Amino acid sequence: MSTILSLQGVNKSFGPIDVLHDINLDVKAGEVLCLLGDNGAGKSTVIRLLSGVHQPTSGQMVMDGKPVTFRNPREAADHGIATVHQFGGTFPLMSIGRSFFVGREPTRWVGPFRIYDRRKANEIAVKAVQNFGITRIDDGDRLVGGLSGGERQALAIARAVHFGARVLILDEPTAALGVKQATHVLRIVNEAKKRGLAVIFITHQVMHAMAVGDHFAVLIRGAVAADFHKGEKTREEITDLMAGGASMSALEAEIAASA
Amino acid sequence: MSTILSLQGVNKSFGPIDVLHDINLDVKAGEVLCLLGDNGAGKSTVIRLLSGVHQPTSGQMVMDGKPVTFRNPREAADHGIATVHQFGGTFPLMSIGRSFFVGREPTRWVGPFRIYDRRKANEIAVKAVQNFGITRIDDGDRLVGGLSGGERQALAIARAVHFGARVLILDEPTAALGVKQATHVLRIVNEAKKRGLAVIFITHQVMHAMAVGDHFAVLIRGAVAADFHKGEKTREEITDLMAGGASMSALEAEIAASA
Amino acid sequence: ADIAVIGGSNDDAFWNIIKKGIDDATPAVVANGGSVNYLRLVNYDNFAPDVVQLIRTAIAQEVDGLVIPNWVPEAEDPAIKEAVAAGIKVILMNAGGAEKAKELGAINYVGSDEYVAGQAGGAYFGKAGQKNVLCVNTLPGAANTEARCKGVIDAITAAGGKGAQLPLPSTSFGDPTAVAEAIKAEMLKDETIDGVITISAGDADSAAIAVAQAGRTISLGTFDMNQAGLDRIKAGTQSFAIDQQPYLQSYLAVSILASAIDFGTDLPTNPVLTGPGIVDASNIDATLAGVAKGAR
Amino acid sequence: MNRNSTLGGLLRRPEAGAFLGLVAVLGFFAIFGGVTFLLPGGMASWMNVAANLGLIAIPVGLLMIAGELDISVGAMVPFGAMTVAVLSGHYGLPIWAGIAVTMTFGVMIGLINGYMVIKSAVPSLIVTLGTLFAVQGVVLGLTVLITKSTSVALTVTGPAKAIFGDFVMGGQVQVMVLWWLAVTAGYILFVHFSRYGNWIFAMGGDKVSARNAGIPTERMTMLLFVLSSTSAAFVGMCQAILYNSAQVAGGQSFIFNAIISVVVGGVLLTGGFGSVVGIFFGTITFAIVTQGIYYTDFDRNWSSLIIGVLLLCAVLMNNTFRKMALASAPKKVAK
Amino acid sequence: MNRNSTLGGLLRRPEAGAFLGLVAVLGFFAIFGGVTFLLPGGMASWMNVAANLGLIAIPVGLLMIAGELDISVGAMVPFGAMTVAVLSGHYGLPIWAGIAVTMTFGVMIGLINGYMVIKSAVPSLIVTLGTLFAVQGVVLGLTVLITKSTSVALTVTGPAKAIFGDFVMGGQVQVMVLWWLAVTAGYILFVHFSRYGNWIFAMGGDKVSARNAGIPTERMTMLLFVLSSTSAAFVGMCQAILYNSAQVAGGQSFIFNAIISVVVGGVLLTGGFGSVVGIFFGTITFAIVTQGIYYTDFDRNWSSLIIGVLLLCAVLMNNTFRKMALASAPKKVAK
Ligand SMILES: Nc1ncnc2c1ncn2[C@@H]1O[C@H](COP(=O)(O)OP(=O)(O)OP(=O)(O)O)[C@@H](O)[C@H]1O
Ligand SMILES: Nc1ncnc2c1ncn2[C@@H]1O[C@H](COP(=O)(O)OP(=O)(O)OP(=O)(O)O)[C@@H](O)[C@H]1O
Ligand SMILES: [Mg+2]
Ligand SMILES: [Mg+2]
Repeated sequence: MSTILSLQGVNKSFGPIDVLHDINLDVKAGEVLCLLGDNGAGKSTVIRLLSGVHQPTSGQMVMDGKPVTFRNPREAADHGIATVHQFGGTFPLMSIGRSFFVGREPTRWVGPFRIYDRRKANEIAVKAVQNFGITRIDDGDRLVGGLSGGERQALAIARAVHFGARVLILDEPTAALGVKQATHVLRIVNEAKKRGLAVIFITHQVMHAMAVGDHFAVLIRGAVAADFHKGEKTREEITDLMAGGASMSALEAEIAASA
Repeated sequence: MSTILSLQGVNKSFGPIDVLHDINLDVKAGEVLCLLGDNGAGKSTVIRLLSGVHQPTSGQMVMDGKPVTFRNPREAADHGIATVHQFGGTFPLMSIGRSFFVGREPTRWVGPFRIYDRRKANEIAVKAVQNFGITRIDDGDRLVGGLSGGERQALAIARAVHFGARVLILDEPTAALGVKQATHVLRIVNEAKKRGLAVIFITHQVMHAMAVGDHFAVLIRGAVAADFHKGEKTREEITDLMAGGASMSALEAEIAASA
Repeated sequence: ADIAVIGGSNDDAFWNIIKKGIDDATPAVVANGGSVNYLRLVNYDNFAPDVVQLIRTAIAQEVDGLVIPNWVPEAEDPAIKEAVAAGIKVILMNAGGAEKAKELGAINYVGSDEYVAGQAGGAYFGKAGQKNVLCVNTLPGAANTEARCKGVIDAITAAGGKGAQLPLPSTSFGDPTAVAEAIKAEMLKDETIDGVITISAGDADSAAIAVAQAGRTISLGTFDMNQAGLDRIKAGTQSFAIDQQPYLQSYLAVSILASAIDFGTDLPTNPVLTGPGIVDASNIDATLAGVAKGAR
Repeated sequence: MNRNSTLGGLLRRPEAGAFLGLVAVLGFFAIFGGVTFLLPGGMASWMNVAANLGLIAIPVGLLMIAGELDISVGAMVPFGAMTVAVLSGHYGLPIWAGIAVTMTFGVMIGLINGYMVIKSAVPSLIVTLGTLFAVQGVVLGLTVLITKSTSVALTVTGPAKAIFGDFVMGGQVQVMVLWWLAVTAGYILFVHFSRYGNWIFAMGGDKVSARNAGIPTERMTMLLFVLSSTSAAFVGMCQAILYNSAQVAGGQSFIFNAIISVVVGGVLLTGGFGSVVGIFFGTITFAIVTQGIYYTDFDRNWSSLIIGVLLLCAVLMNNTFRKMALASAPKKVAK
Repeated sequence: MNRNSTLGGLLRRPEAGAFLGLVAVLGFFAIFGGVTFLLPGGMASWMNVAANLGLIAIPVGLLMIAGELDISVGAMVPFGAMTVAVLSGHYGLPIWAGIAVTMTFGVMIGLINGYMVIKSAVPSLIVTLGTLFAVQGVVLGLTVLITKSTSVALTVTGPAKAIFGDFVMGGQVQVMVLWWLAVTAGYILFVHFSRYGNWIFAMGGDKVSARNAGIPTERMTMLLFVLSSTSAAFVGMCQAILYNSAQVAGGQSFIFNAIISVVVGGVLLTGGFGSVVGIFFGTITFAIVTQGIYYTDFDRNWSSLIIGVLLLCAVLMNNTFRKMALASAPKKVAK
């Protein structure tokens, strides 16, 4: 599979705080890269570099073999990178159709005016969300605030997939979701992978990571501590790495025993 | 073990929307009750009734054998019910000491004035948090906004335990936490249980639920669909129930296969 | 002599003509080694306290002489007495009167009287045959504007007509359309209104539009004047403006005070009255010439 | 798909409460003010006031929807009036030159506001409070310096007068009303039918997410500040042309009046929710409340009280209806 | 434990920026205004202004910390002045009765404000805008009805005069300054040393969480509104006693002046952060800026401009320092 996007020796500091050190990562088409790591390890910061929210302090981002810089989220989006950020991303007081197309509204000509095409937006948005299995949503005029957490997440992901993304980035999409909704999201990830997208998937749940991941990168304190493929490590090893290198199996055993 | 608190035939509606139907639940000292269920099943609503945020539309809450009504969160707290709500609960721009004691500030007499005892508050707060294993926190004047998600969660739980709670309620405390931090919280839950508290624990992660739960109640669309004890059901059965009765094993298998 | 002059708000046209008088009198004071400091209210919002504050500021600056309008006697008198007690020579200007000056120990009063000015306006309407006059007050509650309207109403009543005040709420202050529409509405409602007078020159610009649209002959007058109002008088669409000749007030007050301090002069004319003067079609051209120089 | 065809759907629109408030005050004054109030002459009276206010309230409302505030409009009205009066009245430049320069300055001050809000993290209320004072100071200082007066006359004739400052339709209605209606239609297109409107709502809903979604939030913020300050300068300019004169003082009442109109019009102070039509209704409501008094027999000294009470009622009613309407829809906000 | 002993710690306090702003304007006017400005007479001049404003700014600032706003204070000042003047001046009641009734009304209007804010979901800016107009209307209407005038004289002698409206310390300093200093000390105790202060910050940080934590948020909100309206009525009352007269108009400038002082004092407009000492410094800064001009040789016509620019500078500086200070501390907000 071909590498679409890669980070080469990327560093990122916020003022005096060094958050990322010498990150090297390859993202391949049709593959799910799971980014794992402790709270504060720097996962979301990697995502923000890839999606143009921040720029690397040093180092290089390469897309299709050519160096690229994204000065803002729009440029990243124009390169086919679609991101569902950890928090937010939907607008509670906006309609489903408008929220789906925010920043990329469909328009049509009415006389001399290019107007927002509400019907088209609603239709596409509803269809995109239903394609992901959320068939309860049938009215594009409903407010996003009225959707459940899982439905919102599906909306955000459907949006990312819809805009012809080549790279789909999901930052902890399953954190607040119920079992069914989370499984839903995992299915979506698989679906996207099958369509040939490169997916970057962040989670704190080993089971979710193992369910969809082809390739795993573990961040510990801002550096890539491990980079391996499916089947190369056991669940226990991965869990220990996710916990920042601590031996979790002992802890888990202790808890299970004491309970 | 003795039943501390129980819900008897409780219903709750918000205007025209019925959210809870005929809930019967017992919470026992020294036991962890896991409240499971899909997004929107009504878990947080049960919690809000128990902690005095809302009042039941009908039905009875019984504490130590006597019927009780909590007109506001303060009354519930006075009955020894400490709650860590799903979102919020800490104040980013306040110091650790002040945030820990919010609503129950320690005071001392200085001449004719009862003043807030900052040193004492900080000392107690720092000690309480450190007792839960977060030893990095040593300055009670630091702002809560500077803590990581896991540290905040620990602060909120330590607070609840500290105030002599007899019933500790945790609404999705592990959702945004890393593996290590989540394990930490699970250890805290066990610790609280050992001290004889009754714990109500909400989670979407089967592993977390099974690691600490003694007793499980599953809500489906606002009603108690299952109520069983540790060891009475398999992980697969619990997962299916958590997903609102759908058969998840098939789905999971499908995902694993397609990946 | 170091002289402080206390005056009204910066954006009040009247007090900028006062400034012209001060500026013209200043060179003579400076030539004799003195200075003139013009202390002005920022706005009329917290009126009495702010004025007293300015008096105290002047005392703190240890000036030799103080020119001060006695707008709110109850509030200002103690502070003025204090200034006098501190050895500062005081002239009351613009508001106060000779009696008050004597009472406070001020050496003179230069100015006119708002109530008397209002009476002059009311009498003008009366003589011209108006029977029902509306006095538009965009700053209701302020002592000076209330006195103006009271004078108008009293004089027109004495002349056999009637008058009423139209107090406008603060939501319309500074919005000429809201002012114009309010006046228009009153005239629609009461068909007998045949005279309108406004408490400031700016409001007259709004009133002129309202009057023009009333569809009947209505005589318009105003307190104070601006270029647009004078143009209307010249064109015949406004009857008159009541002028208290502010230029004279400050020019004379500063000159008299400086001379008293520096040379010990004592002017026997007391009070020195500068108004009310009525500007109408009969004297418009001379007035316009003065306006061009910023003194009217 | 058919949210708008049900009663509940209609009530859920941001302008629903505003419309009911409008109907209520219309009824109130129709009863206490008599019919004059609804005849052409009476209607013109509140239409004129609404037009002056509405031209400013709509961009102020859009800023509020986008999560910002602009109170410097209170200084921009006299600024616009004075600039054109000094240039074309005092200096005698051609009126079109005066108009062009006035509008250019309006744009520039909007850019300054927007730039400062974007670059500093200071809330826009405070930034524009600073510009409010600064612009007031500049207007006063320069006017006195140049004209030795605080009131400048201006006589405009010909097409400029007809376009910007005259009466139309039987001489009762300011030409400003036509501007207002046209501009409101333009704003409706812009906000509710163009893609840019969507961006404004998204910015007010969650500025970070909006930026992450690729919306040029900074440029939009600048644009909105330019709209508000230019509109205020425009209103001032038209007033100077209409009344043949400009004063240094005044205009501050536009600040609160615009905010009231916007909020009565159903815009959320916290941003992300509202509509141009709502602001339009809110402005008319406000104009009727303030002007209607003159058609009643109430003692004029009570007008502030009546305005205060009516506004409270309108807002409370507006709110009650919105809550009632929303109660019938799920509104869980999971974040 | 020793956050306050380091420079970074000091700079991180809410009042740090306000203090630096104060030093800057003091320096500015010491240079351009000369020494008179710092001599007792000059100091009294801005201390008096600061005292009047500060008594109102602190409760307004506490409301802002708690996430609310009260702009009805602009009407409460003339309300307080007029009530005592009508009762004890016009009707000739004993002055203590006049004072008691005035304060009681102040409390009642605060309760009304608080009640409406709690019971309706309407933002407090709008609710208090309504009461602003309503109280203005009541004051004007009743005063004219009762006294047939808009300016009422009041002569107070004896202890009431000495306590509420006299000059102390050589006749330059209003007794109000002592009130202000005492009340500020009280507020510092209340906000920073009592448990209730903690509640105010918690309410501004997250009202729902605060309520869930057992804080009686509704009672606290009522209390704060009562404090602000009563303080404003108190200031008006003292002014009437001091100046022997009360006017119907005026007081509105207190609205913006108080908000400016509070924000210059480092309180976050969004709530949850600030300090009484900061507001204290902010008030003095504002008073110096507005009074200092009179001690300089600047043309008075430019005073608004100077005030605007100085305020912008103070706020920007304040902000820059806060950001610099916070940059040295981790500030990830995980929520
Ligand atoms: N804008 C910023 N300024 C300063 N520090 C920042 C900024 N953004 C992130 N950080 C810091 O960088 C570190 C990594 O943050 P990041 O959000 O990438 O962690 P994460 O791996 O996504 O954690 P989580 O699992 O909790 O989401 C944290 O210590 C955080 O405080
Ligand atoms: N105040 C309210 N008014 C109206 N409906 C409400 C209110 N609070 C909750 N609901 C509704 O009640 C239902 C249950 O909500 P609740 O928050 O209890 O779910 P939950 O089980 O905690 O879900 P999650 O796992 O996503 O946290 C939802 O459909 C929600 O929309
Ligand atoms: Mg993250
Ligand atoms: Mg929940």
